Amino acid sequence: MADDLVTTLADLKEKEALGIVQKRLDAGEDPLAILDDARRAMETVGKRFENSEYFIPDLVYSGEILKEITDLVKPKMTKDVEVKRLGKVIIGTVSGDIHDIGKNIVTFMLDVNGFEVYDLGVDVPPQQFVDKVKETDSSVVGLSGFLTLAFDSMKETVEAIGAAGLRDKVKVMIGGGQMNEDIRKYTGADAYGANAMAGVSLAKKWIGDG
Amino acid sequence: MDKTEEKLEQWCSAQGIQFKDAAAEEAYKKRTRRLADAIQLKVPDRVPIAPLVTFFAPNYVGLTPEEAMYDLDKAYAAYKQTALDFEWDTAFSHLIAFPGQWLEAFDYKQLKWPGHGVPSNRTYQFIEGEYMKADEYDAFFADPSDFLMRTYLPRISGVLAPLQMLPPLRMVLPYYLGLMFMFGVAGAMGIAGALESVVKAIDAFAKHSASTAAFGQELASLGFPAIFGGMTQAPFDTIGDSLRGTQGIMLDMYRQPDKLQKALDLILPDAIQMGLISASISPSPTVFIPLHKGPMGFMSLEQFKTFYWPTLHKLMLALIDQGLVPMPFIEADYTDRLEIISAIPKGKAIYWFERSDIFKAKEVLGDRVCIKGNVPSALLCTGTPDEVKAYCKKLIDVVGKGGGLIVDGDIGIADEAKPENVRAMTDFVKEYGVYR
Amino acid sequence: MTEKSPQQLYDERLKRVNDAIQLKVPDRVPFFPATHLYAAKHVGMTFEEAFYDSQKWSEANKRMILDVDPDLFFSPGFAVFSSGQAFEAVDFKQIKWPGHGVSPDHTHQFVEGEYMMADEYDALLDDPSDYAVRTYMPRIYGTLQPFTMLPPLKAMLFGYAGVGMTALLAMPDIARALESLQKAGLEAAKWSGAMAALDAEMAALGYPSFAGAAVVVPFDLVSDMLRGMRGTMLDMYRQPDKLLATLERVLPMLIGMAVSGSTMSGNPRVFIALHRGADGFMSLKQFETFYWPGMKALILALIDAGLTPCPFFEGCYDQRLEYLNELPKGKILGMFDSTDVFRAKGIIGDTMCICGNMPMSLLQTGTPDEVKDYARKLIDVVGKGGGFIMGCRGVMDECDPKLVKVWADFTREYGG
Amino acid sequence: MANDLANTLADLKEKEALEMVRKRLDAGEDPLGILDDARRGMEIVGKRFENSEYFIPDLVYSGEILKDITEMVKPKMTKDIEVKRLGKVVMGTVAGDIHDIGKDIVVFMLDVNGFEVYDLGVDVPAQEFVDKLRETGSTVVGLSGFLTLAFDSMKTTVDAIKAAGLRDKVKVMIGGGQIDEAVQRHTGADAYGVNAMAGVSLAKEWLGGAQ
Repeated sequence: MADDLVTTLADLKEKEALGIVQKRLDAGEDPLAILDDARRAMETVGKRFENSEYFIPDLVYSGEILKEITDLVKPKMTKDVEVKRLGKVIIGTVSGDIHDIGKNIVTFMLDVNGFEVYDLGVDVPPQQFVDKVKETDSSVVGLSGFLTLAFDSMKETVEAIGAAGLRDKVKVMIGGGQMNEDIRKYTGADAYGANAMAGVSLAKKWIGDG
Repeated sequence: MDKTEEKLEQWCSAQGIQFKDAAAEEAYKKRTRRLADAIQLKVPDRVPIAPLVTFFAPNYVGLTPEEAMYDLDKAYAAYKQTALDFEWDTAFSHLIAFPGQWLEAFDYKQLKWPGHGVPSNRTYQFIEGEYMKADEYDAFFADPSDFLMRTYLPRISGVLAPLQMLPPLRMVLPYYLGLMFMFGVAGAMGIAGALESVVKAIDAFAKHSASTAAFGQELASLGFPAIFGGMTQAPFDTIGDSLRGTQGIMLDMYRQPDKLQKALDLILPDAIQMGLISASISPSPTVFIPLHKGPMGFMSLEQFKTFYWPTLHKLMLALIDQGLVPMPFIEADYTDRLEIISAIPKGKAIYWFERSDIFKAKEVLGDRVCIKGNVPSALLCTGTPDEVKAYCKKLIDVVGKGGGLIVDGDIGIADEAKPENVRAMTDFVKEYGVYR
Repeated sequence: MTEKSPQQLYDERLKRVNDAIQLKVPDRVPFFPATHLYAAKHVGMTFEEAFYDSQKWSEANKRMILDVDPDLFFSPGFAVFSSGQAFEAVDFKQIKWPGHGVSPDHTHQFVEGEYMMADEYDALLDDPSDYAVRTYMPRIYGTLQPFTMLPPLKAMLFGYAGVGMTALLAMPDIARALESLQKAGLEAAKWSGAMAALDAEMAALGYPSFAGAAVVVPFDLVSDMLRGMRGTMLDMYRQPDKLLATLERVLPMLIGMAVSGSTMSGNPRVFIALHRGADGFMSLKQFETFYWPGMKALILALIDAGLTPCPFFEGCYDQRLEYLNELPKGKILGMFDSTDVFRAKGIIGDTMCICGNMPMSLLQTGTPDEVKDYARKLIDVVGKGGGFIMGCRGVMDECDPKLVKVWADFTREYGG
Repeated sequence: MANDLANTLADLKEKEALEMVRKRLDAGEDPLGILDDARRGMEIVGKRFENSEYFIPDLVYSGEILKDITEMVKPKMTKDIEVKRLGKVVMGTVAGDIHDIGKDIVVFMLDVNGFEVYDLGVDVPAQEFVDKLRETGSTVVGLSGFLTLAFDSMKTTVDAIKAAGLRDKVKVMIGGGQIDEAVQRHTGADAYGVNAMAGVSLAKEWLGGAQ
């Protein structure tokens, strides 16, 4: 039964998955167990994305199904779900750029891989990254950008982190659009990730994956 | 002579163009011939360089994107100076530096632009959104233009919001009954006021269009053919960009694939029309098709084959059928779908690659289509002239072998590209790209 | 006895009419003359003035209604549905109106034509509003001819390229066309406002108006406005499927039009002029296939929406009366032209209220006695047991005011 | 074979009828023979209309098929077809009225019943009727009208015929819309026809040709 939800959700069978959740709730099962299964399913989705079996539409769709499951389960919950997290990552699309598709994928993948992700959204000024690092004490920052204007915004963000005296406490990774190794050098970031999986690997390398 | 050849020959003949002098005429004819040869996979005299330019031109002359979008004459001068300084094989006008007055008068919601949501020194950006909701397909099918007029336009333009109070336009069909109804409502709702704003907006855009048309004429008279003649979109992108949004269209592939498919088929004839109409006013037979939502990662190969490619394929074939040369800008990475997109008649299209493995593309597609690209923006913005030259050398050596290459940046010339790098790219191609 | 207030009179008249519609016996036979342009003749002005001068036209109607004293009056805005100024502003081709194609003393007339070609069904079905704007409107409004140059309206969806298409709207020809449309819209709104004001004034004086909306059945929409009579007839043989698909497609639009029109006016009676379904215009089999389904569905939908359909059965329906019994009882006001209403009473008398069929010839060229005799027969036979409203066979444009008075007085006296 | 075309046309089988014509032309048959069959087919259509088996759409459709046949046959014709006609009738919708449906049916029925019909169209001024009667020597005129304004136009037309001194030479029939005996008396016409068949009967009565 438990396995059922994991595979059905991972296989993106929306109706079946929701049916299973409804049945389990009706049977009085612990909502937390259901959410845990769902989380495991999302991990599978992430794996499949990594292996190029799944693509962005699958992430989007699985996210939608997960949202529906959460909506079903939430009213029955008496205590908050607590998941052990590997570590904290701040992520955002840099100043001047409002593209969010790439950033959202990285957020998704970091999340299903067990990280606590602080997503600052798009067009994020350097100071906001700095403030969030201070506030959360995160040790990894991911800068996303699609347009070529992001080259400079990333550079400015890394510099702002430096000016705040945080440069040696955090690792900065960049990615998206036209980014590559050359741009990493230009911006002074620690690493460039060619895709979301690379971002996850970097985070694991820097934070350790428990 | 097939239709493509006929059109290209017509282009090369430079008929109807008033040249400044004989040198300009010779240069124009040489350039069009060079491009026509590359398109038809013949060996031209040298590798053509035909970059698309967005805000690099204003940046290059020290104008902000905001100024370029609000001052038509300054924009004109900036793009002209850029074209004359670099002397590429084509010229590109300030066509996509949309007039700010137009966007303002329409209270346009789908873009943020310099001074309106983005800083004055930045390019405009599209605002993703579900401009058509998941349950609105049927309304769209029942009367597409009515949906656009009364639902879509009010969503993308504040000024056009009163349109939602109009009765459907199809109501004019029932004779004076409909007429009376429509006029009465229109009058009562103060559509007239909105109309004035619209007239103002349209006027701003018309001035802009006239200015870019004049630009095309002047640059042609100076020897520079236009980079493309017409423009259209892949049906999947039209539905995804303009209506359903990225997230919406992705969900539709699972939840309502039949409706999505129907919408794609419905819009295809219009996509073809767009290409034909827009190209009909230019001597250049190329049709620019920016592709957005079909690359690796954005969908599986299977989804690409099912949803993206069929209507794009039909679109390109329909354009080729009329002798036009489709020029898809293949954004992001298509390396795993090169075989699929190779199903295209030989020597009749230009594939402009961004991040695909362009060298592999040469292997797979080199004997079918002319390849355009792809000097990385990263290099142009942050690299050195030597690095740029090294990349261009490899491009010319490998992709340019035996013809069939047009050099451009991966996304055109990046807005923030360093002029010395662009200079290096230009000079190097002109020198090293000569076929001997 | 104290004089009745206008409100009381209004209620009394409406109850009289509603009793008849509900097939009950009213206090006396209700009187509904389809005056149309008759007010002009009644006061001695030209039809042309009626089309161009809303004030004169309103005053003429007010005077005429007070003289004739009907239980339902035919709203002047239904006769002159918009002003000559509005028509001129868009160079309206589908009608000739007094002083503009027909004599200043003659009624407006529809110009029969193939406004949609035989091979255009798909275009209409695929994108009705686009078809309306780029193909149909340029054909019926001379000033909108430039709309034929527009790209498909769906072009606006095509990103930057679509945006570029809006520049076409600034072409001087297109701009002029839009201006003419705007001008016509303002003129039409002005006219509609004046007509609505008159309806309100008459209501305050105690007179309910006949209908608040008008609509046509699907077949007539295609036959009148689109394919023309000849084209539609050929389509019944050559492309029946496309014709049927179109009939189905336009039905919801017609229902919507009628319902919103009624909502706006607050009057539940919906006028439905039936044109091309009469005896002779098609076989019973064709009637059953092409005409009746849409007509029935429209009528049922209106009843469902709480409205009162008022079909005018132009021509003769003697062969088709049985079909009408499929409709709900006591919900419809049926106006009849040359149908044998004396026979019809026995067939559909339990289904719908019958209104009509005083011959126009008598009201125009007859004698007072002839008028009375016919009216008496109508009241005796068709009015028996209620469910009857005194009316005439067509519109009263040329009627003799003296005979109209005879008719009105006699109906009130004898119909008590 | 000959019978076939008349009946196929009469049964409104468009494709089959045109196919037959094509075959007969290819076989070198006399075009006049084909047209004569078609004419007989149209007569059957007229009969069926008279018997209420056929209705206006059938008349319109048969007319279309006949037009197609004539277009196919015409190029092969060497001499004009000559049909014996029973007599001449002038037809028109009277001044001020542009409705032509009823008038067209009467024209059709008179034609298939062997009359030479001069169709003046719609909104025809009184004088034009007079002129046509003089020109053709017709002795029957049919006035059609749909609107009530036609009552007076018809009267004006009959008066004009009288003023031209032709009243005793021609018979006037009227019909359409709201027309009835009362209107006939008002206009001074000789007869009122309730439908197209009545018009044909009147013409036959006045011109002869009743079989």
